[in-house]
Amino acid sequence: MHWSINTPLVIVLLLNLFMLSVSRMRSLIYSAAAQGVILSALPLLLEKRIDSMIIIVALVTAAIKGLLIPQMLHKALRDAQIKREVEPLIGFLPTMLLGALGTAVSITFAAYLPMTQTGSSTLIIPASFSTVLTGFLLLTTRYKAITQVIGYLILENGIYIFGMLLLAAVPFLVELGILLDLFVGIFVVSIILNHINEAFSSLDTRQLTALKE
Amino acid sequence: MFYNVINPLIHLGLLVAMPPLLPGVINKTKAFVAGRKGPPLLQPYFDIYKLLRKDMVISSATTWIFQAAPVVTLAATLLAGLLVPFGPFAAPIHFTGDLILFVYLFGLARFFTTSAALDTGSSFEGMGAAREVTFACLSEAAVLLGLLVLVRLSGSFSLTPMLLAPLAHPPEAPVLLAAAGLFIVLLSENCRIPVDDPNTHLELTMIHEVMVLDHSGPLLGLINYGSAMKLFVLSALVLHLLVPFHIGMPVADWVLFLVEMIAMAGVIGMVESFMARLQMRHVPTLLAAASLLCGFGFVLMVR
Amino acid sequence: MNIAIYIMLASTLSMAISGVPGLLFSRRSMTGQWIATLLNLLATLLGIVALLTFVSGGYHSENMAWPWTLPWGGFAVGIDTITVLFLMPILGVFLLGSIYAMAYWKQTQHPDNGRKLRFCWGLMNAGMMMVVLARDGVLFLMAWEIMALAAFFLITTEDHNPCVREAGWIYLIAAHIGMIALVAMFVLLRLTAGSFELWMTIPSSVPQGMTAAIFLLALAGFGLKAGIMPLHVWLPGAHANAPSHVSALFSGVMLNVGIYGLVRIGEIMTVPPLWWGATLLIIGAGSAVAGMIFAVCQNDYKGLLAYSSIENMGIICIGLGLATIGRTCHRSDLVLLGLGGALFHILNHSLFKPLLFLGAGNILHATNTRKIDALGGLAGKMPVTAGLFFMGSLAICGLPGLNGFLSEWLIYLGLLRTAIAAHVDTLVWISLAVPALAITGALAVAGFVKLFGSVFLGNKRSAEVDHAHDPGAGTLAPLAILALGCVALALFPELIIPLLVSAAHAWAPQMIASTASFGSLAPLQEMAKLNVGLLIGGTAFLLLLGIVRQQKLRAAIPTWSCGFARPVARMQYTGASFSRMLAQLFTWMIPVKPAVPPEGRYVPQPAQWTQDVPDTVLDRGLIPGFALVQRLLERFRPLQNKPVNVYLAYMLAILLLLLLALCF
Amino acid sequence: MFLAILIFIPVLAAVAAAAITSNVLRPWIMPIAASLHFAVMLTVLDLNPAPIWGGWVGLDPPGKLVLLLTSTLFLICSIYTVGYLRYRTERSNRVLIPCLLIFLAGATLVTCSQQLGLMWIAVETTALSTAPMIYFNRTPRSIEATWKYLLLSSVGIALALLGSFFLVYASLGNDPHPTLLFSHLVRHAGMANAVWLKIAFVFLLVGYGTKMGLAPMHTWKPDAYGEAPGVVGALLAGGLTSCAFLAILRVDRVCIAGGLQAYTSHLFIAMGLLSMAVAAVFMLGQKDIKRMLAYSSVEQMGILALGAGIGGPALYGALLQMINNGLTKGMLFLSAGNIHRSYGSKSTDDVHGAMRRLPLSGTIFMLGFLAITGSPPFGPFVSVFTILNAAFSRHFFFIGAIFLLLLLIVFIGMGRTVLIVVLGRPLPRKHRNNVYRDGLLTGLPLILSFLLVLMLGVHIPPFLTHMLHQAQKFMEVRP
Repeated sequence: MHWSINTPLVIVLLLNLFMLSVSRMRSLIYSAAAQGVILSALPLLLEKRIDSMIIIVALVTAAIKGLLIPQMLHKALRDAQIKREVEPLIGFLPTMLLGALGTAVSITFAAYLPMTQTGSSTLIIPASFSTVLTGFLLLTTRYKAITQVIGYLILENGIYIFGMLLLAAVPFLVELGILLDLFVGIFVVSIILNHINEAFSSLDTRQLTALKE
Repeated sequence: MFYNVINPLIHLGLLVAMPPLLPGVINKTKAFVAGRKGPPLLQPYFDIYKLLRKDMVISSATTWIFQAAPVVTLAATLLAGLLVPFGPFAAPIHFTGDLILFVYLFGLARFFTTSAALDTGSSFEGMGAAREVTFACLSEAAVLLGLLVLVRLSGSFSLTPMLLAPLAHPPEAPVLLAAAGLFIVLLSENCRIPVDDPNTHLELTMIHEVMVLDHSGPLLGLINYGSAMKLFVLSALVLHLLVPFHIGMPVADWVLFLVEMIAMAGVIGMVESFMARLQMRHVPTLLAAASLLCGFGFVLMVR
Repeated sequence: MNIAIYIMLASTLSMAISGVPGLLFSRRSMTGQWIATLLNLLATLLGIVALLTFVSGGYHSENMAWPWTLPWGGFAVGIDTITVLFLMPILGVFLLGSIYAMAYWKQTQHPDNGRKLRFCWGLMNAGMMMVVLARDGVLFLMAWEIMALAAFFLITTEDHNPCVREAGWIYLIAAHIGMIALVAMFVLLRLTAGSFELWMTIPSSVPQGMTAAIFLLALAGFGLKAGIMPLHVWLPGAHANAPSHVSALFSGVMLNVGIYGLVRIGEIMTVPPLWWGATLLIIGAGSAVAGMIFAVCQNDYKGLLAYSSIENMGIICIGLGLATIGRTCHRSDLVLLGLGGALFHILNHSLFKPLLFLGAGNILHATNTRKIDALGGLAGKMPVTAGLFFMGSLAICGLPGLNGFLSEWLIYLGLLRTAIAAHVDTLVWISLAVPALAITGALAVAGFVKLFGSVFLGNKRSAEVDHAHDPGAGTLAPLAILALGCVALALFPELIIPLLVSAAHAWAPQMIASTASFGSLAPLQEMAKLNVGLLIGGTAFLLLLGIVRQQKLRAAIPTWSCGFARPVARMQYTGASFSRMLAQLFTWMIPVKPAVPPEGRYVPQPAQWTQDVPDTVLDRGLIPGFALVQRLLERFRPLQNKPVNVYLAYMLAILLLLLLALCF
Repeated sequence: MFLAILIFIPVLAAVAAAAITSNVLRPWIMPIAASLHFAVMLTVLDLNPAPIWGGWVGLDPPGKLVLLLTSTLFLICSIYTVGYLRYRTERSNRVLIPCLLIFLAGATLVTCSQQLGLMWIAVETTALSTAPMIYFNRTPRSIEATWKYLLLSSVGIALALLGSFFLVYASLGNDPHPTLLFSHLVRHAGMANAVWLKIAFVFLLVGYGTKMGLAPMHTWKPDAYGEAPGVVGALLAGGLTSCAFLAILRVDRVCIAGGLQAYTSHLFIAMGLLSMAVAAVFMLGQKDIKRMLAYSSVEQMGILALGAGIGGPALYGALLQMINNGLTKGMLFLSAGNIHRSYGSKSTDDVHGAMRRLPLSGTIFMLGFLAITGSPPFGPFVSVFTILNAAFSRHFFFIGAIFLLLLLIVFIGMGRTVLIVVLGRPLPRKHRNNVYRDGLLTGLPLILSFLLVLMLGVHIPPFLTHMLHQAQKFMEVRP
């Protein structure tokens, strides 16, 4: 059954690389949403016996990661009237290469790590690592605030992937709490985005350097 | 027994009576070398007597310190004189640690003299006072280093045994070095050539004389008497190191002491006739040299 | 039954709270000050009662300990002869200072800082009392810091003045460095001795390095407080800028507390290594000579007094070092003379230095200037102050006839005793401190002649002097009492000889010392007799002189000074010119900068000769050094000026770094 | 039962506050809720109730300490808030007050959450509720501060989540019924996989360290503290950081049980010294008093980490230091807030003579500086001295020396700024329009916190000593 998990994870990895390379905001958001939806399906693939709780969690996840958050981001995008990300700190191509390198490294690194669990000999750990790394790359190299939010989203996705290994241990209550917090977090962030846009009439974080020594 | 009573009296008598003789001798010697007749030997006595009879003119700027200074100076010098043994005879007052008292008594005198100089508010006196205190810093080091040599030689902390110690030992290098150093100090403390010229009245050259420019009458007399006594006391001290001899017969020893003192004055006179006064800025070097001599003497004692 | 301790604690308490009621009264009412002074009086009386009970009890040291709710240590206090010797000045100067302040620092005249001043005044004294009473490390540290912080607020009483703020800042840094050194010292002490109990001796099994560290830390911490060169940097500014009675307290008492620590540290090893004593002695000699040289060159009379405090602390350290060496070499004579001299000199210094600082306060109050060269001829306008000040100057120069001489004399004797040690003995070289002490004495004469001569004698140099006059009896009484103390100690040293001896006994019990042996070592009585003679003779001479003057005084005319037609005040020798020649001898050590008169084309321009006297250690060493360090550190500032991406990058970096470290 | 009340008091109060429409009455909710919370907290500490909700919510000794601190600090700050908001009538506090109360709820939940995930959620709650408070002033600068704070802390908290997952994953293999309960984790830590434990600890240290403000994750602190109102700064520096520290300690306990004591202590010491050094460097010549306080908070966190790293008595010292730091930071931030209000500036260029203009706030600010830099007779001295004692008696001589040196640099850096502020004369013809003077509501909290700090310096109440010893014992688990 590995393929059934690895195929979506491979898609996730490809999406990571894609997101590191694109400059159009819209496609960035779409791919983030797509990633979210794919991930929300993972529990269904992993669990032996499907019960209502899993389905609920999956649906809620899909709704939040695939619909609500992208909607908010779209709205912010519309308000700010920005189409593309500006040239990143180190350029698009280098970031993508860096992402690819990161993926490779995380795959090898994960191979070295001891597996404490049977059946976890899948792509899950490397995928989660590289997704987290992708999120970090977006956060550190991009200048537009929205992109950074998306980066944060990707980071969370990476963590979510790792969470797949712990379905047995982590109660759904916690899962839902985490989801809720993520949602509220993004919500607050988007409000702040809105205010940034009003105050600075742009979402370019390079303008947010008034506070300094 | 009899001498234990009589010696202190002789000591006191000499200390009081003899000092003005020394300047007389010195002047006579200088005159002799210069081929002049010179003033009579007892001229200093006459001067002091004359001054004591005169009236005083006192600057309106001054305070009681101006008048206290000569008195205190004289008193301090007198007390210091009672601490130094004359010849081979113990000093009237002697106890452990009196050497420090001896040194500090001159400090006391200096404090009053210089304060009195500043009291007049005249720039000349101030200048003299400044030089006096400056040079004292160097000469005191020399004195104490010299005394350290004697302390180590005698193993005691009182001037009488210390100064009589060279009698026991034949004169050695350390003692002679200390003697040389102390002799320089003697010259500078009494403002003789090569440090200062007591005869000129060119204020630029002077240390001691310039400080007393405004004293007059009895006060001036006391001052002259006091400075003569200072010369006497210090000479008596240095003699112990230069000529550590005694005959053993009290009377003869007293005579010997008198002769030695007069000879000392003669030597000072010769020095004054054959040497020129140093430039003021070289004096510190001279005094440092004196300290070095004494210090070197001490080092030799230790090794 | 430890009555003395209880009374002493009560006295401390009444000191600590003395300033509190004042805070409740209005800024313009004297009531608070009256209450404070009465409480201080009460405190001192209690303290004296305690001292008397202690002395009448035959110098038996008492100790008490109460449990305390802090993680370690207890509230342990004790009283022994050394403590008592340090308590006496605290009580005395404290009371006299607050009486002096009744007129000198009236609440009605200083509404905005008077209450703060009195509050900290009481607190600081209580802190000092606790420092000397404490028998527990933590209690000691707390009392120490209370004292130090209260002192800071006392210095910054007039904080509207930038110089005061600067002085306070430097003091605060110095105090805190000292505090940190002491904290480390006590922690190590506990490590070796096993508990915070004071002052227990370290077992000899402790490794060399540990004891060395303890000693050096103690030297740094206590030396900073005592103001030994080169740790004196805070002292001149603080003393010069604080109100005069506060300066008197600092110089007369607070410095002693630093010495107290050094005394105790000499005690913690039964046989300290030779270099302990030698270090103390060399540092002491150095700060005695150097301190006095700086003092001579000062143009500010309070600054001069401050530097002379450094000199006196140096002399005390010489005695202390000698005593420590005596401990090392089992020479009870050195211990007796060294420690006795040091403790005696501490007492003397706490008599004549406050006297001088209070006198300086009178001058400042009368003339509003601290510049020596702006004054002159004050003796005529304020004769009483002048007379008392003159007495203080004689005493502080250690001249025969007053108390200063006796203590220096003891130290001299101790040093001389090392001169007759065996040939190969290193002790011999110790005696080379004798000439150093002599130079110090001569320099002291120079300095105080300059001070007294240019301030009180001669003609007035500026208009500030015109309206000067002696303050009221309330302000003069403290000075008179201190002066009387000087005379009393000079005439009846036997009053405190037993104290000194029993202190030496408490300090080095393994070498029993009795009063008799002390007398044979140093015939203080002889000296006292001579002092009596000197004083009587001096007064007699003066009376006689008065008579002579009546008969012989012919005329009182302006100074002749080689026949100048009209000598004006500006022709006088100023203090600066008085010390110039000395300063030139020591330019290698103290970079006095004379302002050279500008050259005219043919004739020189009119110019006046001034000199500013920087403190070599502070102005040439520390301040530039600190500036350099700060400039280096400011290189890092831009790290905090980046957009948020970079901050995230820091986070990622440390994460990867730690993960990488995991691999090894 | 009581625990539930404890958590729900602030929640309900927050709802009420959101419901109240009057901008003047609303602040009074704060003291009421705070005093209720305080009272219940005391009973809880007294009764020591059993865990509820399947063991998810219960109090462990360190939690008790943090709870005590947070509740006390919040009580002090709540009084201040009323006084403060009187001067900010121009701005609606309809967001601020509920957020403050939610923050209290979150903090309370952190202190008594015994479950890894629940604790994470609670910490995240405090983080999110803080953001609007920082944004209270609605200036571009405050937006920027909020943005930086939000992004950095969210990422940090995300890393903490990942770390928690690792922690669970580490013990997954040989644990039939894995749960996220700390007690359970500690019990099974012995069999857990060391490598994953280490990775987990790294992530959790970095994650919660971000909230705690350890260098180099501290970068949000100066900005957030600088722009937020003083009372918020006090709550962040005193409460939030302590909660984060508590979280790290709990995780550390699991790792110790897993036999990683040496490893974690090395990490703690390294991070601690780094934080102190960074703080010291940035404090020298700091012109902005609130930023200076932020760096001082970074330094304090460094001390806590160092103490936790040295362990044993030093941990005792660290926990005591946590309490002292919280209260002293209250003093400092509240008085700094008053000074800022009165001068209309927080830069040393404009602010002089605070002791003259605001006798109370100025003096408290000065004393707070002396206290926080570890001068007797104030509380922090006791704790710092304890840590130092432990360091030396455990023969960390070198580390102890560096510790002292850094303390000195911090003192110098902070002292310069503080003295410029409190001493001297206020600049003439400036801030004439500022009407602020110390009042009862803005002065009393300062005095309260000062008295507490002073008390902790000369007398530590026995019950506190008992709690501290409990906590120290609690952290000493056998692997």
